[in-house]
Amino acid sequence: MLYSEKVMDHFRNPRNVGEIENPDGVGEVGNAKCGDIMRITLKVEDGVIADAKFTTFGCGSAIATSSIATEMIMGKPVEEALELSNRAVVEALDGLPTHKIHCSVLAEEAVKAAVKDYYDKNNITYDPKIFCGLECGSCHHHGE
Amino acid sequence: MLYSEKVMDHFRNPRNVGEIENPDGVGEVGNAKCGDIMRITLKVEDGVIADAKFTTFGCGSAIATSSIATEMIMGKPVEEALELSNRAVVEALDGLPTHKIHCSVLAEEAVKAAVKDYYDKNNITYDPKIFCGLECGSCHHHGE
Amino acid sequence: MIYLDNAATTKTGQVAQQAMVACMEECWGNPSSLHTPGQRAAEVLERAREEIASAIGASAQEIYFTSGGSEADNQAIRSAAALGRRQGKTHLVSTAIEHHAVLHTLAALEKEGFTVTLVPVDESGIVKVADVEAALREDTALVSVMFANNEIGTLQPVEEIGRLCRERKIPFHTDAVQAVGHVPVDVEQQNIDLLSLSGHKFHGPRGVGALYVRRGLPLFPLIEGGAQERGKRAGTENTPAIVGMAAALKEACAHREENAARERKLRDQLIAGLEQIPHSALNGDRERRLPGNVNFCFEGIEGESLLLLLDDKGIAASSGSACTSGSLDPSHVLLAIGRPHEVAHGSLRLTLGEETTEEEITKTIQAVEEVVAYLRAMSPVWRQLQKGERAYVIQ
Amino acid sequence: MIYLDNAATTKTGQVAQQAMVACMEECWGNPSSLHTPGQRAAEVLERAREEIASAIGASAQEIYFTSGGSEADNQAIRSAAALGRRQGKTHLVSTAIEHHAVLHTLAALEKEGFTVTLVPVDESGIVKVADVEAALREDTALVSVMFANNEIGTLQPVEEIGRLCRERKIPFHTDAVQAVGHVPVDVEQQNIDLLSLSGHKFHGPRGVGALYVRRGLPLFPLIEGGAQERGKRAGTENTPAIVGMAAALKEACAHREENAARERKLRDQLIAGLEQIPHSALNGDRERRLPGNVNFCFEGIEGESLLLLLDDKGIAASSGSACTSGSLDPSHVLLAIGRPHEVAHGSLRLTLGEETTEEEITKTIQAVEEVVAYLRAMSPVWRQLQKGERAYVIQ
Ligand SMILES: Cc1ncc(COP(=O)(O)O)c(C=O)c1O
Ligand SMILES: Cc1ncc(COP(=O)(O)O)c(C=O)c1O
Repeated sequence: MLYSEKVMDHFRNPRNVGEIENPDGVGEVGNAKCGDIMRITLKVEDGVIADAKFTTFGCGSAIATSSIATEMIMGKPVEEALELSNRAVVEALDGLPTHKIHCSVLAEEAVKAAVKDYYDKNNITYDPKIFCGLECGSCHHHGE
Repeated sequence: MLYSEKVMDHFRNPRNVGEIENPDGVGEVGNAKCGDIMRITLKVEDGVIADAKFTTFGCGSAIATSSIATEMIMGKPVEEALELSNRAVVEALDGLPTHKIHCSVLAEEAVKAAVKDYYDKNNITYDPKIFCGLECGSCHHHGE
Repeated sequence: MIYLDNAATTKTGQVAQQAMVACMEECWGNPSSLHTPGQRAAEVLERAREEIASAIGASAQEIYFTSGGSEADNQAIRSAAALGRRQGKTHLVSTAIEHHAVLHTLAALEKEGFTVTLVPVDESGIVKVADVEAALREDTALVSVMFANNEIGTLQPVEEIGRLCRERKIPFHTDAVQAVGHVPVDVEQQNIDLLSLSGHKFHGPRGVGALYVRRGLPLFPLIEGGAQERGKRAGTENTPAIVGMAAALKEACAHREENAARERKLRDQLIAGLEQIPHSALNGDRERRLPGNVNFCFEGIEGESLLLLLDDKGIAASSGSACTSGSLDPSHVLLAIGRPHEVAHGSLRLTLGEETTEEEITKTIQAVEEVVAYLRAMSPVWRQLQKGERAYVIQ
Repeated sequence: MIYLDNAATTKTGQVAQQAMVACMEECWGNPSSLHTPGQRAAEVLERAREEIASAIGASAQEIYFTSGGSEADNQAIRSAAALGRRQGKTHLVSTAIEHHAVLHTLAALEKEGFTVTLVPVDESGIVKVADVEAALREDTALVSVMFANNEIGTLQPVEEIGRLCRERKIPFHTDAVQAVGHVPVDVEQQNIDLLSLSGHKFHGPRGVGALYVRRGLPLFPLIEGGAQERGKRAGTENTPAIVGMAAALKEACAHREENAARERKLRDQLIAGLEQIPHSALNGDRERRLPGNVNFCFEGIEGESLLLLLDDKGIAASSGSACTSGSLDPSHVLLAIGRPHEVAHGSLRLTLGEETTEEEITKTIQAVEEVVAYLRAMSPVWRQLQKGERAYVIQ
């Protein structure tokens, strides 16, 4: 198979699908032109991610990476969520095909964007460098 | 099959193999370098070919064309034998593969060379033009 | 399993398999060998050549066997380009919707100094004859227009384009890989000089194809070596596969009309069913398309996840063409017919075969409806469309 | 029928046939398709890649499937040449006894501006390592030396030549079409960077082969199009044939030593028998040759008539190589080992297989004796030799 069983499980039974009403943070990355958009909404309580939901327009691995990313950050302090790397997402899914690695990058970026939104909304100061690169989108990962 | 049944018959059961002792005419054409040599010996009685024999070093169609050529000239006046064309040989054999047509040319030339030899030995005058081309051998037919 | 990916490949039929096995058992000699087993193989090889030729209105000496459609395309184009170069002609004309075997060969030639004009197609996916005509130049060495498109199934005006080329003595190639065995193909009537076909698209074996080259048109080898195929294609002849391909094509042509009629009916049912899905659109012309081809775009979702979920429901489909599955770019064909990127990503190709049943079509419509609805429910794009935050591309 | 033309082609074995049929029945999807039938095919394809790789000491990612030995040779050489050209290196080194798939590709490259050095071989048909070394230049882009010759069966000093090339960082290609499955081949140990193999030489199917390319060495496509074979070889993968080839090679390697020992014994019996014929000579080295190869010249006769008469006696043999049968020129290999034209025309190749029996060898010796005597009796050349009007070339 193209995808590991773990990917297929998260694709077939995605966790945390949906949109949190009145979220504390929203991150949307990617663009429809490139074929993937991920949107993550967060509920933060006492600096901890109490709930995370996603919606995704994209391929099987885009759905699976969003799904597992929401699982991986759930219950964690927001600073820890920020440390979620695309590599950790790939590992948690037992690997991704090379040309699908960009989906894990997108998932990392969606989480970061949601946390940034939470920081911004709550006037929490941060080193802007940690969000560096977010605005570039991921189209350049597409080998265009 | 590469060869017609007629070719295979003359190849498998060649007619008139051998060398006439004290022949009235001998023709040898081709060369070993090119992979075919045909030698035809004639017995001429009253201007008619009373016997013809051949030996051939060469491929299946070289043997078959020599065989049928001796059959075709047998019992004919020498002038008629001179008219044996390679095309007639090819037709009599129900065709030859393109890259084997040169064998029929060789058979025609072998007959002509033998008749020329007969003419020369008997001081019979002839228009040298009819033997034009004989000396060139057949190597140039080999696509070299 | 409901197999609706016959454009990607067809199952090798019993007719072809039996011909192959018989050949491997009885006629397995090397056709270039002079001994009996070799000559027996040479005979079946030449008989197969005659059968393939007669299926497209050609004569046997005009058929060269290759390892498939891609090789045939590469050789046809490279050979015509080489011929053109000798005559000082370095302009090549083709269309925007060709298979990559054509497009990538053209791109390689562009790097080698050729100029390539890719004629656009209209929104129904058909190239205009006048556009091709306008593209022709004094130094045009080749026109290559596919017979039937592999993604959206559109049939191109090959005969008319062939006529244009004939009048101007420009070699005309058509990639007929998707057409042969499915729609009438006749090189004489359709003014074709070079034609590519591939065995596995009509229930023949994989890894074998043929290139038709009109008598008198020079052909240069792509693969050099032994004197096989009259010196134009080296390599020990793949007799079993060639014989299998000939048997399959004979069978396909014998039942072509009835198969096409059946498929066309089911195809139209499938199209009608899928059109019920809101914000969906058929890609390609409704009439001038392959009997078995259905191709849709669904707004707000992406194709791969669509086909993976259909696969879970026992339906084998494709999004774009099989051989571009490693790529992340949307189909160049859908872009060429004017679909914007975001919609081009959401395409689904369903290609029917002789075995497809009405029941399968009904089930497929149902399954696609469900899956599209499910994916839209988790798509942020769909939400935006519904909330009016984004404009629908497909009404 | 006594089949002694295994160098031309082998019968596709039961192991390979069954693997092919199973694949056509069970795993016939397009490996590039994402659905279950496609992915099932992709799996067997990758398993076959691993099997082929392990048979030659390579890793799976270093194997690219092709349509046979000729294509692999063409691609290896053209790719190395293209790489060389980018680096300003336009000198190619090979030997005088290569297969035409190599020689003709080199000739084509010569026309495109490359310089080719063909190193000669000694009278036993083996290239001297020192001669190859002497041919190397600063701008040498490739060395291509065949593993085993297809006509006279000689084994070349591949490992040593590979070492030379490795030291100088020159890519080294070997055409191992006749070697793989018959003698030990290990790309690591033998310092090989590019290697061609072909399925039908070891009881695998026709029309399929592989090119090994050492990791890190760039490879350019010969056939452009889809993204198959990691973008290096377009065309829907011929899974059934690939799987059949892998099965056959596994089988061949499993029994390689015992088969080789049997064949070597029979080969030496055959050589001993044929040497009894006056004015006959073995072509190629007595020891360093393929286990199944016997090649003789017989003075005073021509090869085609010899093999046609052997065929009449139920023995399938060849003269020169199968794929040059359309040519009238004597074998370039026999000329390269110093046989004069007239003797080179009188060659006979007998190539044994696993099925060859001692009884067949005895019969063959008898038959060759008879046929040679018969043809000599009708050969004017032989008469001249016997009468002393011409000098014997073979004593
Ligand atoms: C040494 C050698 N190289 C290359 C080839 C070509 O292989 P194929 O016929 O599979 O193209 C052959 C046999 O035909 C061969 O013996
Ligand atoms: C239109 C078209 N051309 C060429 C090809 C390539 O054929 P093959 O896979 O036999 O090389 C295909 C299918 O893959 C096709 O659909």
